[in-house]
Amino acid sequence: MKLTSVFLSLREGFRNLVRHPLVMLASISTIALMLILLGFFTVFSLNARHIMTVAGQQPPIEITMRNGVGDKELADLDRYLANDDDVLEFQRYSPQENFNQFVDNMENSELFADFPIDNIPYTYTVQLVDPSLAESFQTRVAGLAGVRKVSLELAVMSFLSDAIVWVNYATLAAFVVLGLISFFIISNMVRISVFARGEEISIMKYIGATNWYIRVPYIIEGALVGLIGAAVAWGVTMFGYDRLYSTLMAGAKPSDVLTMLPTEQLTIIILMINLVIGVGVGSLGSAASVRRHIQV
Amino acid sequence: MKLTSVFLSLREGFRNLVRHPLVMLASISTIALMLILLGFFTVFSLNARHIMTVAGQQPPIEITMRNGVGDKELADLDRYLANDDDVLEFQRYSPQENFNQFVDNMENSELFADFPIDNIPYTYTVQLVDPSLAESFQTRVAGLAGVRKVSLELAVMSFLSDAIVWVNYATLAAFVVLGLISFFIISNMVRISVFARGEEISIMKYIGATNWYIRVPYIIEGALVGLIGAAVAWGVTMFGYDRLYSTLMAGAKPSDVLTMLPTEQLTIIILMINLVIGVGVGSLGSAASVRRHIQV
Amino acid sequence: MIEFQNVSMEYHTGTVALKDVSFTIQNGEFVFIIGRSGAGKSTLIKLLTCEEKPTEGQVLIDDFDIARIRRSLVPYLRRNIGMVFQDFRLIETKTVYENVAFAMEIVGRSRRVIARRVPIVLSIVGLREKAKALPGELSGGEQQRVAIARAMVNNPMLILADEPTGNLDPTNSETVMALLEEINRSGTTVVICTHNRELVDQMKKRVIEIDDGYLVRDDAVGGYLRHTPCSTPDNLPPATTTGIGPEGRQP
Amino acid sequence: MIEFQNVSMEYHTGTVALKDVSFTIQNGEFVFIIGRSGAGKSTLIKLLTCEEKPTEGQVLIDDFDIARIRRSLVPYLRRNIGMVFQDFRLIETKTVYENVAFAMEIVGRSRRVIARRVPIVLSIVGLREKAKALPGELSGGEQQRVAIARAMVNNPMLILADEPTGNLDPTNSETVMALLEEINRSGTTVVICTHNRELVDQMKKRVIEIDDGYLVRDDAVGGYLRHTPCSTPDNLPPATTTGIGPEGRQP
Ligand SMILES: Nc1ncnc2c1ncn2[C@@H]1O[C@H](COP(=O)(O)OP(=O)(O)OP(=O)(O)O)[C@@H](O)[C@H]1O
Ligand SMILES: Nc1ncnc2c1ncn2[C@@H]1O[C@H](COP(=O)(O)OP(=O)(O)OP(=O)(O)O)[C@@H](O)[C@H]1O
Ligand SMILES: [Mg+2]
Ligand SMILES: [Mg+2]
Repeated sequence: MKLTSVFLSLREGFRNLVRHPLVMLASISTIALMLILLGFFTVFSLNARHIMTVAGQQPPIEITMRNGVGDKELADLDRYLANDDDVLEFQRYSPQENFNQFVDNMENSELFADFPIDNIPYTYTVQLVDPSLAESFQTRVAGLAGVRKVSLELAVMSFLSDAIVWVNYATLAAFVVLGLISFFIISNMVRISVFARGEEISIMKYIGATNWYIRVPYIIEGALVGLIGAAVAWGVTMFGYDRLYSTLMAGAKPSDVLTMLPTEQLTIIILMINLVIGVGVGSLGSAASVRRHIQV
Repeated sequence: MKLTSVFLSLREGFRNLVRHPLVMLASISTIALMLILLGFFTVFSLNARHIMTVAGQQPPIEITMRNGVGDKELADLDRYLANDDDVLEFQRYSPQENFNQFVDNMENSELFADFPIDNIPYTYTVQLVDPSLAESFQTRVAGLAGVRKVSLELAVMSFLSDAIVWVNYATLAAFVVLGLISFFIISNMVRISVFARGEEISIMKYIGATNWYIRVPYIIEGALVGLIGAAVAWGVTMFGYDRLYSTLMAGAKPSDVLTMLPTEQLTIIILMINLVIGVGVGSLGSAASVRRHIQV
Repeated sequence: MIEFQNVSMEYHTGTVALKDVSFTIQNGEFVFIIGRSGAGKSTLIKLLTCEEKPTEGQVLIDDFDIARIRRSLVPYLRRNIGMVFQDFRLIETKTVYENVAFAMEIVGRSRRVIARRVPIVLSIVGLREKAKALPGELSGGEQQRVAIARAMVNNPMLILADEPTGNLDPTNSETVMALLEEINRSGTTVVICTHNRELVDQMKKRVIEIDDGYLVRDDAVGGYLRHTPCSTPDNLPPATTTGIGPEGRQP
Repeated sequence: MIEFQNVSMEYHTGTVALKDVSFTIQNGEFVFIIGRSGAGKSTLIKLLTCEEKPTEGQVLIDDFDIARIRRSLVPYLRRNIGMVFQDFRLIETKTVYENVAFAMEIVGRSRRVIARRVPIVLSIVGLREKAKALPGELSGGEQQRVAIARAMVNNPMLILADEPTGNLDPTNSETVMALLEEINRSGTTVVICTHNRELVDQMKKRVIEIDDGYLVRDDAVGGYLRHTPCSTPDNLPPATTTGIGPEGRQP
């Protein structure tokens, strides 16, 4: 295709868009709608994964001391943990604290009114800078004086990794389903709009326009519709997310596990997804229906 | 409108449908798609409510006996519960059973190795035939010999009733959102298809057709599209649900709390919802866009 | 009675298609409107069917100003007019039979009446065997004859025909004209825009000539050219000329 | 060279539009195709543009059988033909200028060439001031002239015009015919379907008459009727008649 033709096709694509404002608006708003649905879903799943990753990066390691451990062992362990580079944070719990917490979790707390507190040990909870350090940390600390057991709560960690896999699957499934629906609806729209322009197309053919000459402007038009729809959807999604973020995160501390991703971090991802799907669906939908319906 | 006109309009509606198979297929499949989405959502929410209602009908009432209660009191209570018409089912737990269950739920079970079992009481769990009988049952049983406390686990009951409210809200929201999207997409389609028939419509006007004469066949056509879409969506939804039901419920007992509603119970509901929404959206969508676009 | 009172018509593009045009057509008249391409003939017809509204002046049908008619009444006005459009305007998705029947359905005729009348009308224009064809399956002249059949099927008070013989051979043209004359004889007013010099010269009817939007001639009995051309076999008497010559223009 | 060899053409509806038609048109000829409405003239033209395919026989252009042409080559065939369609076929969404320019864009002319040539062609058909109008804003005759402008803008080898003066007044018709004759003189083959008796009689060109699908006359220099009618001012010499009389039919 010569440069002139490319230019002419682009011009035609733009013109078609403006000449049929009805078709244009319908197509753009439909594609935007689907992308908004997809966007909110993406935002949800990204946040779910974010929260899980944050939670997974902080596996609550629990150190249980022997019963009747001395103050020296406790002070030594305090020092050891404070100096260990792998440790992000740690917290010591006295037997009394452990008992209170335990009883708080019970329904029938009065059952334990005369429970002998001496049976309950000191404990530590430790958060590491990286969950992958957990096993070596366990080996190291288990050998220290006064330590009875270092539990990694692998159940939580494996739950989290399972959950991430599931969220990934669900995301993929939603993408496929919503993507197919968008594609389907858009290509229906394009088909109808090509049908509406059937006469114009046949006139072009009678004058001697080649198949590509007719097809390309429609594909460009579809891509433009997708582009605009993507931009609109992106705006709506980001605006909605930002409102939600500022409402929900108003009183949140950065250290909270249940934090939403900041709007800025999603902006580019959502824009990219929208552009790829919008432009892809728009142009491919056009191409498919122009090809099929015009029988060029 | 005379009978002849009604007949003619109906005929025209049918013909339009068949004459533009492209437009027809696109519209029907879009409306069917939205209704399928809506249908699966409805099915999900109906099942959620069903499970919650079943769970809510069986509030686990727990009777805690005094420590050191005698065999006679226990036998008396056994007899009392067995004869009470309000009681659906009951189960007695010995102190040892309670301790085992309690320790099973603990992470650090070895903490309780030397726990004095005498501190733990006999308990009963009771299920009533109807949750509304719970409070009178509580008053009655609390006065019996050896009974220390009758707990209704109101937390669970209020959680369930809260959850039902939330599921109701979510259902409503999904209905509104998906309904609006369907309406929007359908009316876009109709608008484009009216646009595609703009010439035909203007010719009718030149010949002297009144606004209603032109409009009614389109509305009928829209209703037909909605009807067919609704039927298709209904078929797909019910088929899918039936497959799911037979897979998941293959080994379920009727007494299980986590049971799905049988397919037959949903058939009519889904059909009704589809018909109302499909035909409503189809005909209103047509009416709206014919009115606006034709400027009759 | 049709009356144009100082009618001017300017399209939104700025083209002034009619300029201060006044004339009266009595019920039952047979009138040719002639003029070169782009003179304003079709515009004049469009004013009568409320397809366009005059920017100045009044268009009266039976003393009723149709430019100020309520929009919802326009269909009822149009039902009394049989129109033959220059571009045919047949419904592409309906067969020939249905196109003609549709005009009768609109005015609420019974199926029995329609089933009897449509074939008759189609026979008159010579399209009885084409009843089941779609417009796209007809030749240009055949489409034109369908349009003519549709215009006359309801026995309207007024027939407006815009270039009804542009795609017809001389024989068919004469048949169509004879038909319109026949309809006219039964009392229907007939107004025809045409370029067909031969027909206008043969028919010896009233001729209104438009040029560049001005009414430049209104002969009670006229030919295509102001002075009957010598090449025409039948010489017409110099008609009552009220306008100016074919090339003349009012300021 | 255009050659029809025993061409028959049956539409899917069962209408046989052409029956065993054979003739040859040399490069540079000027030919009228006449015949009553529905005779098969437009069908003949459609065969030349590959819009339809013959059910029997061959249509050769320069000894190349265009019925067996590859579909992807049809556009290139059409670019060498300037078509004036009976129903104009203008693109409603493009202005007059763009409609004409489009035909040049398709064949890949540069913008400079287009910008120079289109206004000239529009002036020739008298539509220079309507360049910016959309087809819907033109009178019937104006649309027809746009179609003519589009057909000639690429200086095609062959011009096929289907009823190019059906909506034109006599003056404009003569101008258009003079134009086509001019183009013909520069070597372009011109084939015109028409019902315009006067023009055919005046031009004194080759006349092919079709009736009910049969070729019934092929006069090297002919009039609209087989025997030049007495009403025509210029009497033509009885032309080389190769066909049969106007009413005659082959079995
Ligand atoms: N819809 C429109 N919008 C703008 N201008 C128009 C429109 N229709 C016609 N015109 C212009 O108005 C003038 C008169 O047009 P009209 O159709 O009345 O001519 P006409 O006498 O019917 O010509 P013809 O014999 O070619 O059909 C022309 O210059 C034309 O370009
Ligand atoms: N697309 C089509 N499908 C079926 N039949 C058709 C089609 N086009 C034309 N015909 C029929 O073929 C015959 C010849 O049509 P054609 O258009 O060639 O006539 P024509 O000589 O051009 O007539 P006119 O002068 O009225 O334009 C007619 O009987 C017509 O009804
Ligand atoms: Mg006109
Ligand atoms: Mg023809």
